[in-house]
Amino acid sequence: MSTVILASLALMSLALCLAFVRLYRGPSLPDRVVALELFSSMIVGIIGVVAIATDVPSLLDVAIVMALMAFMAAIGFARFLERGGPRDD
Amino acid sequence: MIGAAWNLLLGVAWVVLTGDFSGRNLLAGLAFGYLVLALIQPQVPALAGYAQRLPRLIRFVGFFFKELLLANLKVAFDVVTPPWYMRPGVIAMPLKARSEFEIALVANLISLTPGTLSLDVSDDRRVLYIHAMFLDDEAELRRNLAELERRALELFH
Amino acid sequence: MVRSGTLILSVAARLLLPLQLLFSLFLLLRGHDEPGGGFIAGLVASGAFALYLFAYGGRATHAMLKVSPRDLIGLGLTLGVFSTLPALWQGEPFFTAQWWTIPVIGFKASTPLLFDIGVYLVVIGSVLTAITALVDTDREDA
Amino acid sequence: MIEMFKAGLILTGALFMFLAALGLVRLPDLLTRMHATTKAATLGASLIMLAVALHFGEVAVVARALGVILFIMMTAPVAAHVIGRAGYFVGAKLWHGTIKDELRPNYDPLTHELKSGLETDANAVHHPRESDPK
Amino acid sequence: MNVQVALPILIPLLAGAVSLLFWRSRLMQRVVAVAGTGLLLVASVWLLSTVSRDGIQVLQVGNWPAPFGISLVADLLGAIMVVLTGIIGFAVALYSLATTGRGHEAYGYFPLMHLLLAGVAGAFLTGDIFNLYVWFEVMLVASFALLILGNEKAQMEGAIKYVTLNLLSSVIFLVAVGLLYGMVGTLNMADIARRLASLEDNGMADVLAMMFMVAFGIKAAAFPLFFWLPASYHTPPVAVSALFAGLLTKVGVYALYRVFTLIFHHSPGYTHEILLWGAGFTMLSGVLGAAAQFEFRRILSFHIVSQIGYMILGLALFTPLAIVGGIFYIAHHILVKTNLFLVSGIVHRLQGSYRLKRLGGLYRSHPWLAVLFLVPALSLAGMPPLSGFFAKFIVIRAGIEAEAYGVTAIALLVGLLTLYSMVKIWSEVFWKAAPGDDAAESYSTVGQRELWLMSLPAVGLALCTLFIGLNAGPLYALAEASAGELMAPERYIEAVLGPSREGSP
Amino acid sequence: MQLAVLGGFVVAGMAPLLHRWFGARTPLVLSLLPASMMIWLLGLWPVIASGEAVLLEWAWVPGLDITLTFLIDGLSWLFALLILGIGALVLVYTGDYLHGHQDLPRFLVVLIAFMMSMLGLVLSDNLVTLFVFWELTSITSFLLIGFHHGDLSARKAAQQGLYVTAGGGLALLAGFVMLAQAGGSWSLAELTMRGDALRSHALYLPMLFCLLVGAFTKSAQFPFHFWLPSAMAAPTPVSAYLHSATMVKAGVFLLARLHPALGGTDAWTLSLSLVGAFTMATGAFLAIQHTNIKKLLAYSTVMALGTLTMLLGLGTPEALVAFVAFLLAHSLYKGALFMVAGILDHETGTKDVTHMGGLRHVMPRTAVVAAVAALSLAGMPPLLGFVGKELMLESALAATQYRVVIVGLTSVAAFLTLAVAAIVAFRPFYGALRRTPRTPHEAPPGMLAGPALLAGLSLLFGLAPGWLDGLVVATIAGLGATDHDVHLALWHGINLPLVLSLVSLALGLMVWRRWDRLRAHLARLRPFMARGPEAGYEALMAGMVAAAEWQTRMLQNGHIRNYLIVTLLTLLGLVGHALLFRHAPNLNVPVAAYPHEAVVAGLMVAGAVAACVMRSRLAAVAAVGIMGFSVALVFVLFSAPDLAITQLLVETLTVILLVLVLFRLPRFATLSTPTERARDLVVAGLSGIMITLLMFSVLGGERLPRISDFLVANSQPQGHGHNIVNVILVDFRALDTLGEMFVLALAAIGVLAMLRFHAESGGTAPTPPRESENG
Amino acid sequence: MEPLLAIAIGILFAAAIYMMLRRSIVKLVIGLMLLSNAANLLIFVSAGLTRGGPPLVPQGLTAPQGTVADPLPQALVLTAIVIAFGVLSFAVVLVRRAWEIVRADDLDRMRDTDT
Ligand code: NA
Ligand code: NA
Repeated sequence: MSTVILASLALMSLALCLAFVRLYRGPSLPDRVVALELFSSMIVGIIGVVAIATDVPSLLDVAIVMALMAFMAAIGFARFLERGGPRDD
Repeated sequence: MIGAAWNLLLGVAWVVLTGDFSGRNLLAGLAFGYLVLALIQPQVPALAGYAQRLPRLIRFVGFFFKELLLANLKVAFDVVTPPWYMRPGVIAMPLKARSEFEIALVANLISLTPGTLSLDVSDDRRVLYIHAMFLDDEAELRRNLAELERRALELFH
Repeated sequence: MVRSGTLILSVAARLLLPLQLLFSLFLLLRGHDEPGGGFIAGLVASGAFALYLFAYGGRATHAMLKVSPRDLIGLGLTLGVFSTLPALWQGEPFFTAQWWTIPVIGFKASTPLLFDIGVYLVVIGSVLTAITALVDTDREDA
Repeated sequence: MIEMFKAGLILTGALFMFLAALGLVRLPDLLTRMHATTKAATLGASLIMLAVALHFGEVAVVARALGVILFIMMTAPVAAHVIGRAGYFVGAKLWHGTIKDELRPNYDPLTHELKSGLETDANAVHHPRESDPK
Repeated sequence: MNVQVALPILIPLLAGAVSLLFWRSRLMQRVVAVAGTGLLLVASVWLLSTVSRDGIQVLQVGNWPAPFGISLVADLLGAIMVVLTGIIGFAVALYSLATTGRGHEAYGYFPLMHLLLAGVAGAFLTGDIFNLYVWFEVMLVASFALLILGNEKAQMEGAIKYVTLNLLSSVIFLVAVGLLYGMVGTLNMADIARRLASLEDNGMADVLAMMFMVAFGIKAAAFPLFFWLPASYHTPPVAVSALFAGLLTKVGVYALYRVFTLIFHHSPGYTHEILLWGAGFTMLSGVLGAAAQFEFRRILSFHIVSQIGYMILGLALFTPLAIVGGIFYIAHHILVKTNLFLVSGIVHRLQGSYRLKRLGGLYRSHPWLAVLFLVPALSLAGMPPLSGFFAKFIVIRAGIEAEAYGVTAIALLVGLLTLYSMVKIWSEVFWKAAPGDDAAESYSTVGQRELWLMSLPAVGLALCTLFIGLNAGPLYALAEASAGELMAPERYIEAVLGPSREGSP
Repeated sequence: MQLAVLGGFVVAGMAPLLHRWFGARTPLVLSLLPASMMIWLLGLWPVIASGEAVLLEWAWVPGLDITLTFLIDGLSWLFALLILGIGALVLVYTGDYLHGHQDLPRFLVVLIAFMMSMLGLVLSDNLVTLFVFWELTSITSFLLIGFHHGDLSARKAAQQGLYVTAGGGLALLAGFVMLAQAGGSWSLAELTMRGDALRSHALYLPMLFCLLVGAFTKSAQFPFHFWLPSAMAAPTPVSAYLHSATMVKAGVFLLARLHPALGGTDAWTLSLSLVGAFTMATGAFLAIQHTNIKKLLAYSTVMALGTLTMLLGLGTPEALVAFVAFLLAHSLYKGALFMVAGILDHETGTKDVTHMGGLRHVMPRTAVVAAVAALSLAGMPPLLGFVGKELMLESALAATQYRVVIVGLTSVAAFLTLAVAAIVAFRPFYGALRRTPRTPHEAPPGMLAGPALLAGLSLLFGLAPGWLDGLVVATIAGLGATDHDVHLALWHGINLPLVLSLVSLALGLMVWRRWDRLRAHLARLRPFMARGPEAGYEALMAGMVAAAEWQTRMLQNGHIRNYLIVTLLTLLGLVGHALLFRHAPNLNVPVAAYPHEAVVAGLMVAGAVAACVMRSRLAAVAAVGIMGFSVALVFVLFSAPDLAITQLLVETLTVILLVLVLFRLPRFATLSTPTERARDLVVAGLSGIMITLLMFSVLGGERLPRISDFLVANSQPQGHGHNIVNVILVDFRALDTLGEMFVLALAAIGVLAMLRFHAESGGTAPTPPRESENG
Repeated sequence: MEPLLAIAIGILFAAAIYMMLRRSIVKLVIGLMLLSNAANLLIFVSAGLTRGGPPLVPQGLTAPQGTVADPLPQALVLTAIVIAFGVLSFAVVLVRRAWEIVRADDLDRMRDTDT
């Protein structure tokens, strides 16, 4: 793999870790959901880079599904909050 | 909408007629269809304004990406540098958009632009509440938002 | 309970639903050649309906669906089982794939495709059955 | 040349992703964090998808890459809006440096009514929307 | 073309699908219930007769050659098990007509029943280890749904334990299958057997054998993995209990038989020795568990555990006669245990309780019911001349001939303790006078037609028990032939894969 | 004959039907069954007398060498005759005793079945068949003893009898299997001819032990004697039948049957003669402590059974002769006495002899019958009992080992028996007439006929014992003593046995006289007696239940985590042991990973661990989401796009589901103690290590070619698909997918049922499905 | 990469089991989720990993060029994922209903059926 690819993957891996840190630290549920949401967006990016690196366009299908469906989790969490679920839970 | 449907129909017809079922050919068919529609547009009232939308759309996309990039850099700068330059706050933005679809479009575009985030629409749909990150020049911000709304709404008129 | 029901989400759901459904059909039909297939397609479609459900509630979703999700389950399962049988008629072990070419459009129909459609329906039916039931009970107690 | 451009896109995209994550960790309250994440990530992913489109150059792949961009653009703001809104209304604390809040005074936490502040008495009443559950 | 191998799976699947499709029509559900299970019985008998006439039947699903696709294989053991499935399915379906409430029917009682049967039949007939996992899951999830049908408190509590422990078992099974595939690169059980035999180092085979043993041990409710069973089997509607009691754990036992005769039979000194210990403890702990209970169905549930011990004992002794005994035991147990649960249901219907303290006087008021209880109960305790006697006798004879005196002594003792439990029930429910005089009153609320419908399958099963007892020859011959097949796994392997090729892995 | 026996069972089953036709006369009608069979048997006398055995062959379960073959020789002929003869009398007696009783039909069913079982038992040639009938007698007698099932004591007695005899039966089964294994045959006829091989076989002692346990329990030998008196809860005809002719003698019969095959060794002689003698004395000693007439008789039965066992143990031809004579005598007088006891009970309404007196005035015929039978019991000339007793004493005196003990115990038993006879037969009838709960009348003829006939036979054979010579010869031939000349006589001259008899007569009369005071003295022994075998039995049962409860508390304690821990420890133990000792784990697997891959793996772990440690439920859900997304990334990185998509979708839907559900659930709470957490951590950690080791073993081990090579090569050409995974799913392994879609559907139905089915509808009450309203 | 993932999977199992041993029913469910994910991953990894070669046959060809990942474990895992999804959905709702009916989050208070 080329340096560019590796560097970008490393950068995004680091980003994933940062997102995880936020998810772990919270403090409130919306913060965590934002972290999860970011996580899924970054996966789209990683998939793109990996698709380039491996020359496998089929991976884009994964990215499409991710782009189209992953936000549903956030919607679910929001629904929980709206219906009175405690935000620090 | 009718225009888009016709365009699609023509594209598909092209594909069937040429017997080449590749995506490239469909694209070509859509392009030809667009041209044809642009030609006949003056005669058909239902198609009014259809042909103009494409260039507008392209211009809008360009504008939008520019905004996206610039504002992102601004936020990024603030994130990277230790002190906070931001002056966040929630402002109410009066809406020109009326239909649900338009309001949603505007709100989402605003959300996509860094520095602004649509929080909610008032019950009477006249105001969009926005969380903004840089309120140091509120007037400028409001101007920019209004410009964005204008350009977005233009796409449908 | 806080402010709920948002215009933006509703519009998004209305826009995304056809898009997601179309995409799911796309995944279903070309699943034999590219990533996709009945399960994945079914899950995407159920996600789409779930979004609609969140935005508009159970009744509206029922009204839009026209059929009960339970019917989809039964239909999908029956289709799945029946798709294994044509082989018997040909004197081959059950589940042996049968391929036909539909003359005019040149579309390749096959029992695996029928089977995959069955899977698709079952997935949609099952997920929706579960989610609508959950949302309904939520509404009852709220 | 194209390779260089591609590399630039990829790296910029990755960088934006990283910045988004950094912002998520660094920024002081929910709403400001969301500013960092939604947009930067969208931009990052879009840039990378453009690189993908360039890299493969086939119609089918380009269409898919653009599709990804389109879908992200469609879903990300909706998610952001829904979370931000929920977070705001359930009382996520705003950063102490927040300079104004024009929403709070117009919101009635008991009836969950949100006024525009532009109402006359006549139009202040709630009128049903298309999206209301029937 | 041997379509009969697939029919016992297809029929209940289709029946389940159709009755799900017509979930609004109560009549349709009931018609399909009887027709589906009846057809299943017919098909399974057809299969058994084919297998016993023509030998092992193999169906390559999808027409893919053997190790590559999924093979359905019906050897005698599988065919016998399928016939038993058919019998139990039909009996329970009839019984359910009288006992199942509208609510249960509206929420899928009959489709669940069909699919449970399909899962069970699939597990008995598949020749593919992963496919076995899939059928296990079909059966399991169907049983989950049946278990909670009714939403009562006890059901929920029982179901949590049932679900958790069974899921753990599934995961262990799945992990073992994954590791096995990583090792030998195939999923077809015959192929696995052939390839494992060719491996230089058998140590890993033993390790995997242990995983399968635990996974199936949980399903079979062997010691000390049985907790889920007594925690849950007494909670669902009685027809469901009966179905579970007859079939579910036996699928685990069947899987043990299959795997430890076909695949892991190279170091019996290790694997089967462990099974032997397991068998002993299973018998003993199950029967002791029952001794502490004073509730009809709980007693019966614990006895399932102890009887599982006998079945495993047959496998663990690993002599032809022992395997015969095990198979005989399985067949006998399925009929008898189901029947006992059915009878407990009739008792419950008459007197409204399963607790021994609150029952009584039925010998006086319903002598026929007393006989109906006594036949399977004594059979369960191994009393002659009922089916259980021969089952126990063969196992014990095999135990003594294999010089496994300790475990044989346990087996004998457990027989006595089983008798103790059955006598306890008999004495409390039938002999003791009814506590209070509400027995007659509740009797009047049970319709004659309903009672008939409930008794019919019980009588049928009792006749089966009696028939096997009085005429044990045919079943013995069948079990003997089946044990012959199991002790010579090459026959199975060749039937599935064809004759061994030189140099093949 | 087999047909007759099996037919007998059918007749038994039809008894209720017959009762509808014949009413109260049913027992009489039914008595024709044993009577006709008896006549058939009597017809065999010429063959039997010639010392031949009749073998009636009949196949049953050929694969297991089980046949329904009947072996009729002198021994089984005699027993069969007694069973049928007394059976017929008991039936006649029942007709009056249970006249108009509502449960008479049931009683007859069981009684006939019992009779047939007993008959089958003595006639069977095959060990298994014998065992079948053996167990049948246990069950039927259980039902008979528990006839008055409304009484707790009757139920308990029935259970006790069953547990003891069935427990012994199990030992017997083991013994039979060993016997057959050692002797190479299941046929008694053949086994009796292989005595030498059997006696020298390595399994001889365990086999003998098992068989003796079986026989002793059935025949109420010490220390299993206690069940028999409890069994007096049965209606009197049953007691009579059980104790005189039948069930209790089954054990004795078996010992006799096996005598030629197994007898003659020291082990045999010692165990039988000592146990028998001890039982004798115990029975007699216990008898005199009771005032209940049936208990008195029952203990005297114990005593008699001890005698028979002892005689078999002694095993000399003389002892065998004594065995036959005593057996016959006992059957006759004990049958008669029980029936008399039944008459007394029936007429007076009490079973306590101390409450009776002077009954000879109201029921003189009964008194006569009782007296005759009792004299035989007492071993008084000129009754058959005397002949038996003299022969017995003679044999005891001839014992070669432990002679003193045997003779001593025998003598004690003899005088105590005499006392019993006096108590039973004289006390109720003599003295002043006493008031009893019911006003006594002379017994009806049906009830008196049986005892009278039996007593008459006692007298007849006592007067002319020589008539029995042929029978005795034939019988002891069945016992292995062939060519032995037998001359039974009433008068043997004055010899040591006679002296002993006279001594015991004196002692016995003394005991009888001072019985009331003696009982009072003996009552002081109660605490000591309370520690006898019956207490042992009770303690055993209580201990068993206690053990059961303890086990339930320990194992099935309702704590799901204990269940999980036990299950996991089992897995760890078994797999861990195999992994460490059957296989050398290969830890040398090369690591080749890119940094981002390692990060993804790390995040996966981090997500999982975070899910464990986070305090908030939804945070945990989000962490699970991170883990799920990371898993999806692993699938992306390692060429599994379909999997990645599925994983992402499933993860998303799972999160939605969880969020929908968790809304209603309470928050996390820390419920475990630190110790528990540490324990759980250890179990979890060990499990994790085991999994890792397993994976290393597989990854670093030998790898065989994959079947998937075929799938890859054929997916397009034959499966017409480019996505190989999908071709596998819908074609190569479509059956898996079929099952899987059903799983999904089932789960959905389950969910629906849980959420919509309302418990308050009770399940049986109709609950209209709610969907039909809006669907 | 396989050894790293083997270790990671080991930790996943450990985490799953630890959660299943908690007394809170919600944690039990989370444990089950972790468990099934870990098992799926185990199948995937045990069969060996391949980078950059998804089991797809390029259009116009009859077989893939170069090595592709083993498609069979992928199909198995896919099946297993879906099954686990169904089962876990059931378990999740079961937990909720159990809580509603028994009114206890604490598994220690769900002992009636056994004792
Ligand atoms: Na199970
Ligand atoms: Na069971």
